[in-house]
Amino acid sequence: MIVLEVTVFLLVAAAGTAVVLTRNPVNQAIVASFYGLVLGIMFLVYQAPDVALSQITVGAVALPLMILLALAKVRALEGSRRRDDDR
Amino acid sequence: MDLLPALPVVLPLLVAAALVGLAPVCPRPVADAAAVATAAVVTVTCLALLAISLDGSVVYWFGGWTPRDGIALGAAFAVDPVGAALATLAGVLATAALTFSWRIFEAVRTLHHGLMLVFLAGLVGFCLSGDLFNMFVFYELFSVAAYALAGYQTTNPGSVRGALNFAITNSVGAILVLAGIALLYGRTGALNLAQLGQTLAPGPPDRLVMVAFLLLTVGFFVKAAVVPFHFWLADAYALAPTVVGVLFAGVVSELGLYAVARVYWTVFSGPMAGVEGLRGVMLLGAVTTALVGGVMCLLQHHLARMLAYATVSHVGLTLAGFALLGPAGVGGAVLYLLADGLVKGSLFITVGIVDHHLHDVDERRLRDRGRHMPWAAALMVAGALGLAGVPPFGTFLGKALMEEAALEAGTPWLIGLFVVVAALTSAALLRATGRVFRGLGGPSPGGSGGGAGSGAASGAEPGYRDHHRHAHPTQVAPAVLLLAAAVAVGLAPGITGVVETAAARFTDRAGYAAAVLEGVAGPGAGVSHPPVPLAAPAFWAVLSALLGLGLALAALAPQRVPGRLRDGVARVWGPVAATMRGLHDGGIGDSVTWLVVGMAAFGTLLAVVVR
Amino acid sequence: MRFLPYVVAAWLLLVGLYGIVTSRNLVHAIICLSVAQSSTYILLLSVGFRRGGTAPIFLDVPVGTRAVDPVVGALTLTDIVVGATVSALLLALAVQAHKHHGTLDPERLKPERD
Amino acid sequence: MTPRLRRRVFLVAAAVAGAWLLWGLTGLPDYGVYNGPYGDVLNRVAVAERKATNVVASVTFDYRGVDTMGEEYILFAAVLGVATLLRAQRDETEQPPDEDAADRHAPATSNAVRVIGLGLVGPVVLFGMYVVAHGHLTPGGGFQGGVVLATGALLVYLSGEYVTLRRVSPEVLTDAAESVGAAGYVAIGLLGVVAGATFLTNVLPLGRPGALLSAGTIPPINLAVGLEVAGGFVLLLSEFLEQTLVIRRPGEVT
Repeated sequence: MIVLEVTVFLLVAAAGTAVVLTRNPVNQAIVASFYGLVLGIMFLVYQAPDVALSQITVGAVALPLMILLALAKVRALEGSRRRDDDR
Repeated sequence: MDLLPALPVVLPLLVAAALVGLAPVCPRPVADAAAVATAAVVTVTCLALLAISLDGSVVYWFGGWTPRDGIALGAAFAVDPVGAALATLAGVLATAALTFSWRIFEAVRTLHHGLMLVFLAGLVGFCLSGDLFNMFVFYELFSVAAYALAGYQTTNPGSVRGALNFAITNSVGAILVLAGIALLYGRTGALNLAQLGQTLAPGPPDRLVMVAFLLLTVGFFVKAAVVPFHFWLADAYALAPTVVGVLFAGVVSELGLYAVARVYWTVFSGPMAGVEGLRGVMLLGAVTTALVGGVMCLLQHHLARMLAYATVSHVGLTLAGFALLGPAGVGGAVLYLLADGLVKGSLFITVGIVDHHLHDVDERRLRDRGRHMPWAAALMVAGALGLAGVPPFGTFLGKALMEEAALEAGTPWLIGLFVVVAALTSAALLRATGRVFRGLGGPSPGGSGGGAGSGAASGAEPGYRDHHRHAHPTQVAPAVLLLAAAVAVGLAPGITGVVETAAARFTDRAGYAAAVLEGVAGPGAGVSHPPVPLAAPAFWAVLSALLGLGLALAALAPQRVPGRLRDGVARVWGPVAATMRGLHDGGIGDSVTWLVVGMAAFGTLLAVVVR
Repeated sequence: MRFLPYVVAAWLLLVGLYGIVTSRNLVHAIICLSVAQSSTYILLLSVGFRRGGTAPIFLDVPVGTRAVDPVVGALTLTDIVVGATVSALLLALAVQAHKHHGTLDPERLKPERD
Repeated sequence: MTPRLRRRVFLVAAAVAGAWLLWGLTGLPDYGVYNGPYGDVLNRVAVAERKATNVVASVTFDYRGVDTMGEEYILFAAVLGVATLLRAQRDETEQPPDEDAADRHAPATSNAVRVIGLGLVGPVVLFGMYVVAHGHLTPGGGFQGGVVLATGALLVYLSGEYVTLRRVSPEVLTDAAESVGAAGYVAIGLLGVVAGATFLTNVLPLGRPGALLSAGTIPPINLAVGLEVAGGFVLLLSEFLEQTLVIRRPGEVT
């Protein structure tokens, strides 16, 4: 049990660090989704299934999705801006 | 029926949801009226709570979960006069702001009103709550509404940038608060303020207590904009719509200070009672904040930004009162905070009126364009005097009480600080008044010299409905009434005694705990204090107003100042101004870096004084 | 091991702040803020964890079974919602900022001098 | 500050602040030790008092229900903020379709993906409703279920049926769901006041632990929260989506 806990803790620390060090936001959203999942697993280890369920639905799915959508929008804006410049 | 203490939170939330849900079918005038009426009811309810709580704290257990054997099972509102007074301030300012916006602000449907009411509910809940985590929830509630409202003016590019810095820096502050809560919970297994205080009281100020105090204080200081946690403030407050700025400058920063004081007196005053140096650390923060804010205020030409830095500077002033760590200082600080909030609210509305009529808020570009608005000039001058703290404004009495407390505490030099700071902020406002409404001061080299059409780009709020030459009563009346309230606060009969009793109760940890956990709602020990001498404070107040006037005139007509004096001042002021401007030039990264620097410094100082 | 989760929480807080401070992209900064926020989830759940305790759900196990603290669970739930909603709001602001300034780089979003 | 200077200043300050933080954290009880009393008291009495087997749900929606009400309104305010920000922008950026629109089409979704995506919607929605309804018994509740429900709506989009999503969740309807959910929470709280107790007092019949209809106001509150969260998250996601699509294929949406 202890081994499992330590592994999960270190995985969380590593995944969180990876999220910060991934500088490209699109890749970062995907790493963040993985981080959300790892956190969810950690909360299961903590005997907090309610929290784990929230964390997985929000941290691993909804939030990364919102990030990707926001980025898509920014790219679309950039595209239309470039086209305006070309004219 | 048992709802009164919860009503000022529940009602605005319910109305907000209704307004948003009915937005497609609700006509604008109905939404306006509903919002103003709700804010007015909140104000009256808070006032009633204030009156009731003077006879003993009102404790309201949500869900009916009264404590068992001293253990709180649920969350409670614990209403004492200080909390109720601040909640009333929030209600008054919200009512004034919504009235002001009645005819001006074109909302995106009625969503804006919904946000304002949620904002108000958050502020009030934060003031009334007696539970640490519940405070955090209301803190986040009003913060999230504030982030949205700050960036709301989407056609003004600056406001989005300001809102981003505001939201990120304040979210970091909230994270620190929550980390502090987690530490305290890990030690005590409690979230109720009274229970936390009871559990910690017998112990020493050990490392966990120190660090929890550090985290909570720094977190709330971010909201209060104590230097160096203030770098986010100017853009957020100055570029937000007027209707929001009134509440930001009038009450939000103040609540950051309130929270530190509340948590200190209910939770930490037991274990940290013996920490002699704490006062010095807090005073250092107060002095730095007051001076940095004052200097930056004088450096601004954007009227709303000027008010934003006046807020920083007066936060420092108020913190000085709290930092004396005694009931006398707390009483003065609370009274000052109330009156000062009303004055700043009024000034923000005045700036909104100027913006509405002249489509600009830059002092230099506005030179001499306000001649046809004598009432606005009068409001500005009155506000400047209010900031300077001259009688009969409530700021005067508040400052007098703080000065008395400073003398008792053996820190008479604080009086000098008060004089200087009040002079700096009122000088900035008087200078702007002279320039805008009287055409004083030549066209400044930096400005465009009053180009009529150039202004609309920078500060003007979009979405005006009408462009009457004369201000509508719903615009001027709120500003006048807020100033009147600032005067009334100071002149109310028996106010000194009420303030002292309220402060004594606020600082009485055991009394608070008894009221909350055992339901022993007795008024605190009656305070019989000799009357506060007012002659010396009046002298200091008039002195700082005159100093302010002198500074303003010198800035407007530098050629009249004797050459040697001018050169000497320029030699000192130039580098100070350049350094200050340079420091305040950063963005989000700088704000967060300074936050961490401040936390490291504050922690180190705390560690030094505890040993 | 006695303090490992606390250390992890402190580390995530500081790493998240480091990310915000050095960020050259607002969206990146916002995700870093959510990493910093996640440190509080860990901290809260850690202080309420009891070795050998079950989840505080007494459907299959009788009341009185050794269980972890339910309060921190409730607090963390609130915390997660707060974190997610603040992130959503910040993302909307970032999109706006990009629209007005044509960039997501905080370095190029500095306030103008007065 | 220049980025380089800022980074250095930050690293030094963070080292100091981090040291204080760690120093304070070691003042906590060892990891795995919980001394109470709050959680232990609730674990002991909550099931008997509230007839809800999930004590976390009792804490969230009853003992500390006022926190959760605040939390729902935090979501409410954030959704409102996103809506005001992005709707204002949408009005500005919406432009008539032009000749460039052709190369801005979203990549077409293959029929297989479409069928799988749409086929998943039913189970996901069902699961979401299950999670909402059983919040007082098992892990889950209004928040988690609400997010699952919102994800179901999103699946419709991912299968390329964006126009369908607009039909499934028009703005007015999701706005209404969100508001009704938020107001519903407060209204349920007022039940307690009407019954003569304080706000948010659980005055409905409590029933028997383990039954679907038990725990008094906890399931109705869960329902209100589920409604609000589902509406709120659909709104959040579609506000972000909307803009992408408005810009990507202006002809089809307006």
